[in-house]
Amino acid sequence: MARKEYAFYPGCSSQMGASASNYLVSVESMCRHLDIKLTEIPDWNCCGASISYAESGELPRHVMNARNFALSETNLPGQDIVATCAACWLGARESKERLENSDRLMADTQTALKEAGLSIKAIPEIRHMAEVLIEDLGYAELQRHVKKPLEGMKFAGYVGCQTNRPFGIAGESFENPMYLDKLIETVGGEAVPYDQKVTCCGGALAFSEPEKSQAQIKDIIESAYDNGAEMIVTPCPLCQANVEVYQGQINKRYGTKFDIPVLYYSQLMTLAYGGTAKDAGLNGNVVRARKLEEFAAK
Amino acid sequence: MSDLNQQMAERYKNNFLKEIEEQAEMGEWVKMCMQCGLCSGSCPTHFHSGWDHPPQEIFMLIRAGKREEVLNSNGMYMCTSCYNCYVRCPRKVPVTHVMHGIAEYAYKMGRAAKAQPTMHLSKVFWTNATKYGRVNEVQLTQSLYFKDGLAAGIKKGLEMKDVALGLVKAKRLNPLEALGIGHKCKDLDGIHRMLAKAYELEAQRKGRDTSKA
Amino acid sequence: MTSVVATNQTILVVGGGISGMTAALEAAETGKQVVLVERNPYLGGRTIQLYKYFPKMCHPTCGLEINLRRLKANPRIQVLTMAEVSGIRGERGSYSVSVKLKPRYVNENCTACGECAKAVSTEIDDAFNYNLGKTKAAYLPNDYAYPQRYVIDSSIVGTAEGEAAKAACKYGAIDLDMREEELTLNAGAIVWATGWKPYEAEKIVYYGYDRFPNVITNVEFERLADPHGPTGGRILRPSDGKEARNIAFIQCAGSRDENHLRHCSRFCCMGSLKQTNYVQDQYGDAGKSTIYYIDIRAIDRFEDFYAKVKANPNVKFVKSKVARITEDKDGNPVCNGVDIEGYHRYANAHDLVVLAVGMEPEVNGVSIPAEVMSDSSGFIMADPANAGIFGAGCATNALDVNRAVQSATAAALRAIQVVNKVARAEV
Amino acid sequence: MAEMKTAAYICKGCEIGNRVDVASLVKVATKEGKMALVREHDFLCSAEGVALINHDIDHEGVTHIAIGACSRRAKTEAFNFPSVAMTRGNLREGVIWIRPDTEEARETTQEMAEDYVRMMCAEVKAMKVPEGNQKTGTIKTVLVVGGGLSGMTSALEASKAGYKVVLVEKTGALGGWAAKLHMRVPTREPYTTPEDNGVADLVARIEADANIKVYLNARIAKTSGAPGRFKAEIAVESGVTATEDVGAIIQATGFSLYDANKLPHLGYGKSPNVVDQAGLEALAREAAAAGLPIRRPSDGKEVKSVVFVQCAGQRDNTGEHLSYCSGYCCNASIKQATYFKDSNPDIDTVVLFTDLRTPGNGEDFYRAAQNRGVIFSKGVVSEVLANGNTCTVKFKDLILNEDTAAEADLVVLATGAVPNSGPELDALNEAVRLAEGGDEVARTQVIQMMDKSVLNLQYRQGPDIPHFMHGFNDSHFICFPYETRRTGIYTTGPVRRPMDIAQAIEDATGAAMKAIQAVENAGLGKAAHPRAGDLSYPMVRLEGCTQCKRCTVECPFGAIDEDEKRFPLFNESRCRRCGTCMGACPVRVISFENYSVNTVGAQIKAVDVPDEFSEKPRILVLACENDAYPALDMAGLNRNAYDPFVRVIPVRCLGSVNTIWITDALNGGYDGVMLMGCKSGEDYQCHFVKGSELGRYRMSKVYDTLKSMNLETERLLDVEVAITDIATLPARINTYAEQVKAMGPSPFKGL
Repeated sequence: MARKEYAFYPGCSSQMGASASNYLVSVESMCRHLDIKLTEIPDWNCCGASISYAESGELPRHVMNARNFALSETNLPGQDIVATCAACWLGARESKERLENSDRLMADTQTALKEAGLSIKAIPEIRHMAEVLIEDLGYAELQRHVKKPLEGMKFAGYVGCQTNRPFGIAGESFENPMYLDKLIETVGGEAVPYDQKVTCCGGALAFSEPEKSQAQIKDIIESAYDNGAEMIVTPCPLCQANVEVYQGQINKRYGTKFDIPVLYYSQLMTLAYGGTAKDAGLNGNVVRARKLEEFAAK
Repeated sequence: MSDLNQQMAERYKNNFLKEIEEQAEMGEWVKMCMQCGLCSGSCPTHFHSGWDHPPQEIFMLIRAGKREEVLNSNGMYMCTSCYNCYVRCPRKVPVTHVMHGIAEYAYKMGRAAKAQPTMHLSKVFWTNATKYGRVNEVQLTQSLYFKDGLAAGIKKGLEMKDVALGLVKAKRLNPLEALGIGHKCKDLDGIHRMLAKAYELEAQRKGRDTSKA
Repeated sequence: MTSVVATNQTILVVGGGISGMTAALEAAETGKQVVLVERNPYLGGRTIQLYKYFPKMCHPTCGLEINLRRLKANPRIQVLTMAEVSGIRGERGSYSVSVKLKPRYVNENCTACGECAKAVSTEIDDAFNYNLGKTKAAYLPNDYAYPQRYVIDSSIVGTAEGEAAKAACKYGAIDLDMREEELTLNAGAIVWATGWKPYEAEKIVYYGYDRFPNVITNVEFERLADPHGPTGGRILRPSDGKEARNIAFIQCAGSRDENHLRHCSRFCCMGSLKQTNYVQDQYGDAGKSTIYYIDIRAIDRFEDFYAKVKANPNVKFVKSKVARITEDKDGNPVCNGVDIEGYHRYANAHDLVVLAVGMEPEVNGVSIPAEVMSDSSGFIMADPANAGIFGAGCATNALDVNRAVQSATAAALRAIQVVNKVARAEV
Repeated sequence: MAEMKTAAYICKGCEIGNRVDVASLVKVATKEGKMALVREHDFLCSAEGVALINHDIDHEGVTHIAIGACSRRAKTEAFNFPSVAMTRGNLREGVIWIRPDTEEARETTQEMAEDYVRMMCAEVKAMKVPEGNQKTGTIKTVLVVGGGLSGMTSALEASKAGYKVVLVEKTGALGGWAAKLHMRVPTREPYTTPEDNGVADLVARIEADANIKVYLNARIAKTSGAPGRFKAEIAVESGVTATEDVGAIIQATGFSLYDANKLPHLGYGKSPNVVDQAGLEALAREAAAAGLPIRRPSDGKEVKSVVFVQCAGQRDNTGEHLSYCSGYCCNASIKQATYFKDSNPDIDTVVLFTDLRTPGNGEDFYRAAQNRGVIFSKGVVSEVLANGNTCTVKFKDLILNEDTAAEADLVVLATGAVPNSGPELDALNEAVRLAEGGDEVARTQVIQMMDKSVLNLQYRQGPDIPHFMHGFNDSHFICFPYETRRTGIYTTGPVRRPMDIAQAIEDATGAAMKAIQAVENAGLGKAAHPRAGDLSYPMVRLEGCTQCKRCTVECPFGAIDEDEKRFPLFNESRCRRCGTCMGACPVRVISFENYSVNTVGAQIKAVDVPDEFSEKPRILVLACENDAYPALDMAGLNRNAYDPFVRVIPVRCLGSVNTIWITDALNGGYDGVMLMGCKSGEDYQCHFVKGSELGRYRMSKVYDTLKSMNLETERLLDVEVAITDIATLPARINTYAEQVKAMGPSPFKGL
């Protein structure tokens, strides 16, 4: 299969030393195995995420994304932009849609961009890494590279919200998307069915309304446990962080004994493709995925 | 009442729907709601106590011209941006964005008490993100903790120390960021000029005279 | 080989449900030649899969009996069952129509004596009961089936079972060598009465129709309530056969929804109001119904019926589009949502949930001759350019039985206008 | 006609041959049935069996055939011999399928079969092949009363099919309600924008149509006759009276708005700025004509805010106003709201409703109106206050759950439709009765009511079509929406049922269909629905008539008048062949060629009634052929066994049951009689409307006779049967049979 090239938009959380740095590590390893070339968009900026709505307003938010479009287009012409963070993908893609459907918004955006010496001709496609894997490579290709299938391991594929709604992966239902389960099975793992697959983790409310958010996270983890999952897998940095790092607090609050690793699909794939624990960024997991560490060591 | 708020209240007299349609992002969708309640029922936070009006009710209040009740509502800030309502709405109303739009407008009208944590987060997040062009997670969390003053901040910090330590151990939190060292864009000036222009244009587009505000 | 006599003064009616039968009968009783083409092995369509009609709570099969008597008494109607129109050529006044006939493997010798069924043990899904039950692979589709003639399911043709059925027939009625045949016939005008199908409930994923056994559709509920249905008329829930005494009816399941059906399907409100009577009749005060609705659309005198149901203390109305159905530990479906009259959240467990699914044109997703024009929802509309083809009944819009018959009667006249013109020209 | 030659055929197929002794059935047919020709056959419905029968008809001169095989409802394509009198003995569904195949059952099963053979032989001998009514009218012109949208549509559609039409309109112009509309609700995709009201086009087409003759300023002064030969006297304002011969009539007299003056609490009459929907249309037309925006009546200022109040005086449970929903008003208000929004988007336009009812694609129109900025609020209006040039609409907002109010320049009340359907006949006839008794008040009432008459039918039962519900002339039948109780006269449009324009167009076309069908069949002497095509018709021996008038009063379709000598005057083409007259006649002078007191009486007598010691009671079942008889058939199909002592005779309708059959049966030693008829009363199922009700009323009298005969009244049982009682009916038969056995044999046995 010919090498595939993309303009890479890691986003704030997926930088070295940031909350999803292990996501970045595993994505890079995974892409090496799959012969995908990611070139970071030079000097990319924050997408604004969903949470900035109250302060940012309309135009400034779109302008921030537009800047990334312009940079990508100028420096990496003809390449699709690939985001690993669900919020980045959603924010960028929404801006693309809005700009392309409103001449006025586009005009104002160009005016603002000019201040940074930039301008937009055509906005590249905005893709999520999961889309790239499924649509550009396909499950068969993804399976072809498996060296060490994750046999006998049970995962709860936690899709969450923003890779799923409002855009979602083509051909998937909003209420019961299957792509993450398929990815898990592609690398030899078992995807357990459970009913919190697309329940919201609370997103940014994890910071502002922790008790609300943590109540939701509890439901998610509980359901994963009840259905026999040993680990949770997600495509979204915020989902990953929220579901992983608050387990201690939830245990305090509800007297539960949660201790379930929460991983990225890219971590599983890296391991299945023969990568080391380090390649997969397992050291970046707050709740250690011991079973996987042992598996990687074998 | 902020001056801007006065401006708007006067301009739109008793036509609050029109005010929302012109001022709030996606506000033009409010009229399309048929009051089926699917959005409210689909909202993950609707099961929790403590919020006054769900989306479909906010829409009805707007149509009923209840400006104060809507602008002072905390309903909009309960949105987790999960987009359940958005994809289910039988009238294809982009509920999530409409709620964000109303929230932004209420906030710009000087409503929703500083205490409203999500609104505060929104403000902090955007300021933080635009200051360096990228989010500085440490400063972000700090400013969240200390919003209620130093003592509360430290207390919160201690509550959260396990979480923080875990992240630090996992190299997913860089304490140095506290000093502003770490992630930032190169062309910060460009970004700030660009944003300044954007704010200016936005004010023009919405006919908001921000000079007084 | 099936033989059909048809000329340019013949009216072809496609679809043998109540609309098609009506159009055919009204035309024939006015002296016209009619060919009636039906896909099923029997006439009557979806109406006879209903237990009762609103608002009279009378039985659809009563009207069917009368229509069948009219049909039997009328030599001008030729009926083709298990037949589908595969192509239309020509123009108003002179169409040439090709019709595909599926093999029934049973000829006109059949006396409906039932010996073949006795000889067969293979069971197949009972389509007449929306597959809620099973039937023999040699079967009479229902008690009212016309033609009153058995059908051999193709699955046993070429098997020992098939041969056993054949051997059991004393009258040489079973012909396992029947093949699909295509015949071409003339027609001056065509009435398209292919009716409707229930919207596919699994598409409304948050109601979990395909995940929860105790979430069923309104058409399936009709079969449950019917004494000749799979449960002998007892309202039992599929998961465990427990009596379903506390039943939720969810309106606009698919209708009035731009993500599903844009239109209002018109019959579902009355349908659910009617079905609360089934619950009341069967369980008395122990039977509880809850209707979750957006607007109750009980138009004209149906309002009287609505008023009666509203007065029943065992029926509750909640203004809300249910947002999500979950299942509790005991397998009870739980309706989650917000009652928006005053904003009350609820999570109500019921024994059974009935989705009042809407009407979709039967021809949606089916390839029909291009000459038949349909609107953006797939409903048939008269094509002024090719004005010899007319829609009738629910093929033209979401209608209740009464309005469907009205529409079919109108369609019959439109067809007659065409063939009368042909006749005048030929005289 | 050639003299009678009878033949009986016994089929041995479908196990009949194995279950009963066919040889002795043949003997019964020959010896007791006195059939000239008797044949048995292994497979009578086969091509060969049918050929055999045809051969006998063609070469043996057989004129009357009795077929002992399956039910008369089965194998109708095979057993179809229109040239001869035919009856069917139900040996399959009626005997072997409802009896267990056991040794002990064998004897009674055989007796059952033999009785049915006796019965079919007796019946066929009493039958004739209907010749068809000769006194038919062959006029094919259609009269349409009412020149509104429905009437015009009916006229044009009938004409398009090649029929002449006479169109009578009471006002000076065609167009009716639709002509008052500024625009109409969209009838085609995308269903977003109001359309032209369409009247001009229809009027132009009518004027250009040589087939259509129009009378304006005209009313129907008199209608006499019957389908195929109606005579209509048309009184024109000018004083001229024209007479038209027509074959069928379509009544399309439309509706009037419910009188808003009855709604003072909603401000009507208190402020000129409160109007009904007609008032708003007038304002809109006025404005459009002047090229100005819609202005409020009080001071001519442009309307800046308008509130629409739905269900004004409708869906009312206090009994004061209309209890029903008029169906079209929600879309009509949406349409009117768009008048405002399309002229000036800044006009505040609010629709207050409790349930918004926009079925089908009305949903698109609703959505389009929201998109225009029309505000829809779910609320109940308590009152409308007039204050100067504006109004205050007080209502409870059901979503926000609070009492609130809206200010408006203009308030539009959606008051709904009241049909123009003529006087209610029962009330009228009662008033007439009193008036004839010299009651002056009643006399004036009669005059007032007659003034409202639409058709002025010269019918014994009254001048108009009986009302159904809420004064509408609808059919009670869900499967047969056009069936009125006056043959050859059809109602259409909003007089039949509340309906919108799109539906009215469809309805009017359907009504034209029925009218055309009526004239065609009347010309051929054929019956109309439900016995469509039936050539038999009631014949009366006037010499025996006692002028008791029961037939003229009871006929559910008002087919029978009285001649000057007060004898019943039958109008065959008005008749639906239900036989209610025959059942009603105390002196039994009314009969049909193939269905008469005799055809049934002979069967009753033919049954072999064992003596009181045999412990073999006989129970006569008279079953309605529409529902009860099919139910019994299907009981057979499902092999649901029932008592072997019943003998079932199908009847056209319970209404056709003459009491003599009951008394004869009981006198003849039957131990019980079961009547099976359709539901009567409010939600009646009888396809002859009143047949089963009248039959039941009649039977209630028989109980006195029973007492006078010293018989237990339980020996006669009337059961209401639905076609679906497939499993329950056998059970009810068995229970009754036990009851009868318990009573012991009838004292009349062997007398």
